[in-house]
Amino acid sequence: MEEIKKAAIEKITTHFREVTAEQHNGNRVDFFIGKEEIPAILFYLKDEMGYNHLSHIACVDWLEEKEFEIVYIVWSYTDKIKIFVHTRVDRENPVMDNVDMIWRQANTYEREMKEMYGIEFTGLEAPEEFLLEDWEGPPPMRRDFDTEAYAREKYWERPGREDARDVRETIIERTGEELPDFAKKYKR
Amino acid sequence: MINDKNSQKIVDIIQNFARQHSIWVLAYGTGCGAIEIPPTMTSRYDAERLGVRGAATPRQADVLLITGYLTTKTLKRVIRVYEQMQDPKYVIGFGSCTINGGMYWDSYNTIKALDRYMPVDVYINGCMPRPESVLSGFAKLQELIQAGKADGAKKYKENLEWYRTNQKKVIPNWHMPEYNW
Amino acid sequence: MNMIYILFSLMFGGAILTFLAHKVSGLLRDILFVLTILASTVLFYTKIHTGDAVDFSISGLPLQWGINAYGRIFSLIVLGLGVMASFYSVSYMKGKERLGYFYFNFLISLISMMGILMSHDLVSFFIFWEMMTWSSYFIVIYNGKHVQRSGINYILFSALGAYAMLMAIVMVYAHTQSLMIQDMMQAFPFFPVAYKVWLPILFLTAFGVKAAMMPLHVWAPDAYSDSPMAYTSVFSGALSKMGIYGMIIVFVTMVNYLPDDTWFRETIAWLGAITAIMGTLWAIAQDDARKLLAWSSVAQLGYIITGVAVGTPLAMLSALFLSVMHALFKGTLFMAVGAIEKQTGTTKFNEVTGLIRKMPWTFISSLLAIIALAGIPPLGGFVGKWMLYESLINSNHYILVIAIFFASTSAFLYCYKFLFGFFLGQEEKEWEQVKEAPALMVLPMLIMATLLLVFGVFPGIVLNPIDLGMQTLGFSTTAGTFWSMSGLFNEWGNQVMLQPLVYAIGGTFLFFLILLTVKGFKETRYVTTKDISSSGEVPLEHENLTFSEGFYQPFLRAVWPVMKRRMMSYYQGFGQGMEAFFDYLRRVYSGNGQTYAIYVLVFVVILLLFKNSLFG
Amino acid sequence: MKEILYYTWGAIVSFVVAFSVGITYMGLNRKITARVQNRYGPPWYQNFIDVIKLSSKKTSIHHGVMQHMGPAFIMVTSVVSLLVIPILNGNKFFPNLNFQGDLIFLLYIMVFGPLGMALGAGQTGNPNSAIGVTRGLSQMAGFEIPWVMALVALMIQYKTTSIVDLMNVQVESGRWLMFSSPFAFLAAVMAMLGMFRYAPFDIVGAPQELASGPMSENGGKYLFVMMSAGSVFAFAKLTLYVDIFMGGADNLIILVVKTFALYLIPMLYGITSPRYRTEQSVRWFWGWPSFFGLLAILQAALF
Amino acid sequence: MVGSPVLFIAVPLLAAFLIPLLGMIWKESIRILPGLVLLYMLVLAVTLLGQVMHTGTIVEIIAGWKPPWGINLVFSPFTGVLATLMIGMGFIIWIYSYRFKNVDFEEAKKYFILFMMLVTGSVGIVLTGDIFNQFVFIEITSISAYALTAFYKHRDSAEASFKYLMIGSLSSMFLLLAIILIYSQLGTLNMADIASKAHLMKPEFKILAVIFFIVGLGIEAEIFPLNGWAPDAYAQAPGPVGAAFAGIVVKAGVYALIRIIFTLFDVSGTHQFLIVIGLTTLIISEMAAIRQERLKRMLAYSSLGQMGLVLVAFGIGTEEGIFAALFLLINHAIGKSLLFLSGSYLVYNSADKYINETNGMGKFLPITSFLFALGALAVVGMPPFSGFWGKFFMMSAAAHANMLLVIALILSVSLIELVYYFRVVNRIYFYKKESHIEPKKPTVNAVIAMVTLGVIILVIGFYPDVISGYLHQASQALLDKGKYIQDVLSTGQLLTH
Repeated sequence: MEEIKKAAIEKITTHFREVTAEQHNGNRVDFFIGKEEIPAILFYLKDEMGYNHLSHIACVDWLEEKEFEIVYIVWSYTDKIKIFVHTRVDRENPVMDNVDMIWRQANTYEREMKEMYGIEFTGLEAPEEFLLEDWEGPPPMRRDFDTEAYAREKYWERPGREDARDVRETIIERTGEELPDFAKKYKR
Repeated sequence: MINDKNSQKIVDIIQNFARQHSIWVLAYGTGCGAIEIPPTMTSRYDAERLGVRGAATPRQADVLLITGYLTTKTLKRVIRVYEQMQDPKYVIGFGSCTINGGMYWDSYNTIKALDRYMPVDVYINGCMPRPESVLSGFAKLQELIQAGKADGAKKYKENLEWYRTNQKKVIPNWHMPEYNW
Repeated sequence: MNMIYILFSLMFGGAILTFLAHKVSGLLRDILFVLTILASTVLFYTKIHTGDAVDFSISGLPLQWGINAYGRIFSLIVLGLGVMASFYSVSYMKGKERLGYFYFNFLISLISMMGILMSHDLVSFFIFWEMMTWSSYFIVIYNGKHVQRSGINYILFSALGAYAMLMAIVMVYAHTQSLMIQDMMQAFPFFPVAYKVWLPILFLTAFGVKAAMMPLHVWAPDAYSDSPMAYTSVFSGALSKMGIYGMIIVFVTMVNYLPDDTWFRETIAWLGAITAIMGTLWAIAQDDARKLLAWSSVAQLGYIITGVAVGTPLAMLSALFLSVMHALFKGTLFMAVGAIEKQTGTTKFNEVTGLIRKMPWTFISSLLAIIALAGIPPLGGFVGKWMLYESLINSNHYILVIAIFFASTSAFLYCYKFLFGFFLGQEEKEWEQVKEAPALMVLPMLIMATLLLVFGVFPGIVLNPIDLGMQTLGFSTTAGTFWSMSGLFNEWGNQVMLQPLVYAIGGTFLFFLILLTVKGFKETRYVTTKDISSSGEVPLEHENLTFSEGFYQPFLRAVWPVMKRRMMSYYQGFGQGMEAFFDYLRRVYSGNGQTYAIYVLVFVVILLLFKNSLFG
Repeated sequence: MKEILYYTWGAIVSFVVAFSVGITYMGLNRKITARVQNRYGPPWYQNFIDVIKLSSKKTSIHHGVMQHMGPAFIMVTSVVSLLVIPILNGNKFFPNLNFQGDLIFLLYIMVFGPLGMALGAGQTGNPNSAIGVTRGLSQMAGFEIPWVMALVALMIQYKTTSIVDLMNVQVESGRWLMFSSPFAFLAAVMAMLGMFRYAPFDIVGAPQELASGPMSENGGKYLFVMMSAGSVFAFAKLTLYVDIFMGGADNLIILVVKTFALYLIPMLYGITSPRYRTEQSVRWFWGWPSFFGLLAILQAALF
Repeated sequence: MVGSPVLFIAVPLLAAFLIPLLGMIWKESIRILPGLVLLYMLVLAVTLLGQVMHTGTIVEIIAGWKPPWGINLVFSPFTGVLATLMIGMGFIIWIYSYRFKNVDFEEAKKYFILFMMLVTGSVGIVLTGDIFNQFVFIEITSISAYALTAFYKHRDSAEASFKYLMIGSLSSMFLLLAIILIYSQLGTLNMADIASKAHLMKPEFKILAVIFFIVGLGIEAEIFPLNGWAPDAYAQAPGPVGAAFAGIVVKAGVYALIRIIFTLFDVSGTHQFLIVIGLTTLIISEMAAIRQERLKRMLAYSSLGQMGLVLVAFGIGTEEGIFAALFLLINHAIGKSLLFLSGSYLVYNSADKYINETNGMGKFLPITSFLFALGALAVVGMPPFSGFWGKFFMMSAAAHANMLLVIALILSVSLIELVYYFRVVNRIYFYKKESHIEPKKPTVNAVIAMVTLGVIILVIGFYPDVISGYLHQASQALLDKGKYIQDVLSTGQLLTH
């Protein structure tokens, strides 16, 4: 296992210059790479190293750093290794290369990210609205989107729940835990 | 003869009796509530002894059972299904999500009160309501039918404008065919 | 001048005039075309009576034309369908090219069919038979390059049949020194045994080709579906019946006198049953209405062949009755397909859907025809099938009944496919502008569909002439003998017992019609077929949810082992093998002069070597 | 005239009997199914309530004429086949319209209804309906084979195509045909499993996949007519089986007992079975049932 | 009295020599003169034929030498029918080729001279009563045929012509051998005389002579395997010449063969031999025809097959059989000529004359295509066209002679024939035209010629009685050997007028 991981890191780092690798316990290896290199590294992983299963594409909203982090998780059936490829895009103008020519199923994730985070994927084939039908507000999964205010404004509320609170606040109140800084900052 | 007031009454009584004891349910399994329907129907609780029976399509169903939260997207389908059902028809809201939003009260795409958008005859409280509650909900509906008070569909027709306004508020692109009742 | 001459000169003259009029004016051509058929029909039924005949001779061969009661049954089919199809084709063929050619061949084929029915001698029978073949062949290939293959198949098989018939005719001629069919019938019992066996086989090959009997059927589906629909109604309805016409003569006059006719009858009857089964299965597998109906024609002819081969009076009667019915309903159906083709431009089930509200009359006539085809009472098809089953059971053909019944039950599958594929299902935007076909196309269909209903309720109308015709062939009259077996019919099939039944059907039907349709129509509102309960979704305008692709996939999976082997592939293999062999032999002509010179010398040497054995 | 009155009277009585008995059987079916599944189950008259409710429902839409005609077709078929099948042995109140050849007539008239219903289902434009119809027709092509084989075996053994003749044979000899022609009975009963469309042959309705198939667009009155026609039809079929194989019945009680005994076969078989796929179902009918049918024919032809 | 049989030889020969002379005076005369001559011959033939049918055979003595010493011409019903047919065909082909090589005077001159020689030779073969004279006529015909084959000065035509020449000289050789044999045995060259004295010959010599005749004449009559030259010659010769081969030359060859077998010698087994060899020819040629890619070659092979059929019909040997054979002969002459004539217009502008180059011509050349289809139907034997009757009579003759297997074989081969003809007809009418082919409209005279043939096909088809009376007499005349001998040898009376 360790050898395989090492070999994978070795291969990637020799082949791509601007990449940093991070080895985790278990069968996981992380790579951090610039967004221009993403199609190349994914192609390389798939064609040269046999990582032909795309498990997931995830997105993290780093609001403070004004960036979105996009994580591609690929899996090899021969090596039994998960590889996480991280990249960062600018939050103000989030444009990313579309990789659905490598894996057809990437299309689904990308469409979801497009709707939920507002990330533009170049040349993405997205004929209709996907998860959000008739959505008019900002991308709802961005952290600066205030879901409660939106819901209170848009949906009629039965009287008697005006004092309803965010579940996180209730937890903090009960346990006396401190909120992390960013949560404080963007607290309602 | 059939227009005679008294005989009309008798016909009404018979019809109400039949409607009361033959409830064909279209279970719109939206949220987690769908999981409560099988135990209700099968041998443990056996709703069939009340005459409750599943229906395959809205055309055949009497009762629309909304089992949980409704996103705006689902609401659109639910309204379509409801309007495709034939009179007399009833709606049972199931679980607290349909009453006041439940745990989805602050979700950006979930409605919080079903009766703003559709006429609800009976609400079944709980998160989740157990099959006993469901049965009691059916029993309540039967009572209402017997008393002739389960007139949600009538209300819907009378106050269609109001319902439509509410519906259109959450479903901005309203392009549905004119439906039938 | 004899009326029969007048009839034929009228028809020939009409054909030639129609052909010439094409150059002058389209209207004149259409009028001449319809008038020719109408006038000859009127002439035939008013002036020419059963038993009329004329004698003449060509090159010393005495010939005779006339009409007997047996031929008159088939003349009903030919002329009746001819008149209907002529009106229909005037409208159907409007705007197509080479109409003179089409009408000319149409008329020639009608003439030749009448000629076949009116030939009392084998030579004119054969001449008209061949004329029928080539005239129909020229119409089969009318539609252009893509149908040439079916045309060649058709002409090849027809020629095979025709040559078999020619062989049989010269055999008869050599043996009896007479060409009269009557003489042949009388002399047949005294023929040598080899002749007795070979003549029916040769004749049946000829008639089996036209009647699309099992190993000889491969041309039929393609030819039926590739010719213009206006003609296919005649082609499948009337022209194939000429095969039945001949077959009945063969069975009545020849097979009866075979030393042991059981095996012969059984073979042909089973061939008919297999034809019916395979035709039905292949019809189920088709996605094109024309192909479906073509295979269905093959299947229906299979029933008729079985009836003929079994050969009891009742079976014969059922075969003849089914022939008339088949002409009516298959004519109607092909016309309906033609109407749809005319209005929408396609006959594929997966392209056209939901025409019921656009073409209601076409739908009604196809519905009636389909009900008759499926053999559901009270329409005509049932009476024929009922008689067929009765006769099969009475003559101890038990397994045959099952086979026929299987074919007949499976026929529902394609019947429904036809109705559903075109008329029911989702109404599509693409076909929103489709209008009902012109009245000239709808009326013939409606008339024939109505006739189906009439003949189904009063089968005696058809059975009377059939009985007369069968008496001509030497059957004793069937009136009152087996009819009394059944309460369904009285002596003449004009039912007594059926009446309350029909009224019961009609009464309940009307009751529910009033209850549901009239009352329901007032109370209910029409909604489009897009308004269906598909899990709350509304199909978009461009989405077609009609189920038409792979319609009977599970059923076909179940019967696939039977359908795997196709007759056509065997013929193709044979044909290719023969051509390759010919090509090999062709190399005898090497193109080299020296070789040819050697041939000459070798020939001389051989002749010289074998001169004693050759010229001894 | 008097005869016609009798006919009419007999027709009305048979219809009422068939309707009520058929509906009761369906209710009993539900009850028994519930008991087998260790449930209490609905009351036996539950289906009456359902029927009344369906008839009281409003029907406000239609997809075209054929949707109205479809239920009418199947009702007509049920009534006509009920009229043709003799209900009781020689009872003058049920002088049914039987005649020589009525078996063949029945074979055809009995498929007329499903075909009509199929047309009605087709017009609604619901793809599920069409899929259900194709399954139903395929299955029909399957079970008609053993069914016809059984009937042909009887026809050739007793040289008749009339039901009354077959009944008389049994009355005279005192032996039911199910004992004297056991293979025919077996084949016919196996075919009956398909005719009733209970599991494992419920591929037509298949509520889980097809949303009740051909009926998926028909609610309210359409469904009412279909249900009542179905129950009348079921009773008619059972009566036919009783007439042919179980010596008919002298009075209504015996008839009900016999039909119920027969009805238990598809019911119990269905309760304990899952569902076949279409081609499995078709092939099932062409397997053992047809083999028994063949044996029946052999028996009839040879002995 | 329009004239006597000798004019059939004299006039065209004279005309053939006059053509170049008159051509110096008036150029058009080289085209008109052959027509006039042929027209005159046709009138003469028809008149004589009518006369012969009533009064019996006319025997014309040439140069006053009585038979068996002198040369004589026999115009019996049989020879008369054939001669009339040939002259008629010649006339129609003349009409067709009136504008042939319109611009090129020299070429046209050659063509018409050779054509006249061809007709003369063929008619001479049929009419002559002297075996050596017949040989001479065969040479005349052959030589003009060689020249006509090579008429287009292509490589291929030259090759075909050379093959023809080579095989033809073999034919001449064998004929001469046979004649020498006969002369050495019997000391006579007159056919009637030979026929009456044939029994005096030693059997070995007789058989030998028959074999040499069969080979020599078989080459002219195109029997298998002696017909290797024919497809090439037919295919490479100009269209009208092909028609002339099929309609005139082959007929002469067949006549000579039949005359030898039926009249001259009474050798047993020849009839059966004819049937066998005819069937072989028929089967092999039809098989060869089905895969041909070039129109004229296909027609040529079909022509060979038809001649095989005719031989089979002759081989049956009964009066009916000969009648049928004559019927088939006439049908073949008309039908096949029509096919050659119309076919050469269908592929007029194509270099290789491929069949697929006739695609879609039905639209551009309606009349020609229609006539081609008609000819095909007639040749295939579809009723109600002329071919059917020939086939039917042949079949019934065969059936009367109890030759059912022969019928079955012929019918199955007819299927092949049908396939390839209908393929072509389909192409003509229903395929799309090849873009590089420019259709050529037929000239008026060609249309007249083809339409005449078409009309004859229809007339015979609908009313075969027009010719069947003559043919019956002709076939009787052929069979009645004694009468032939008597007619020829006792011509003293005829000399008087």
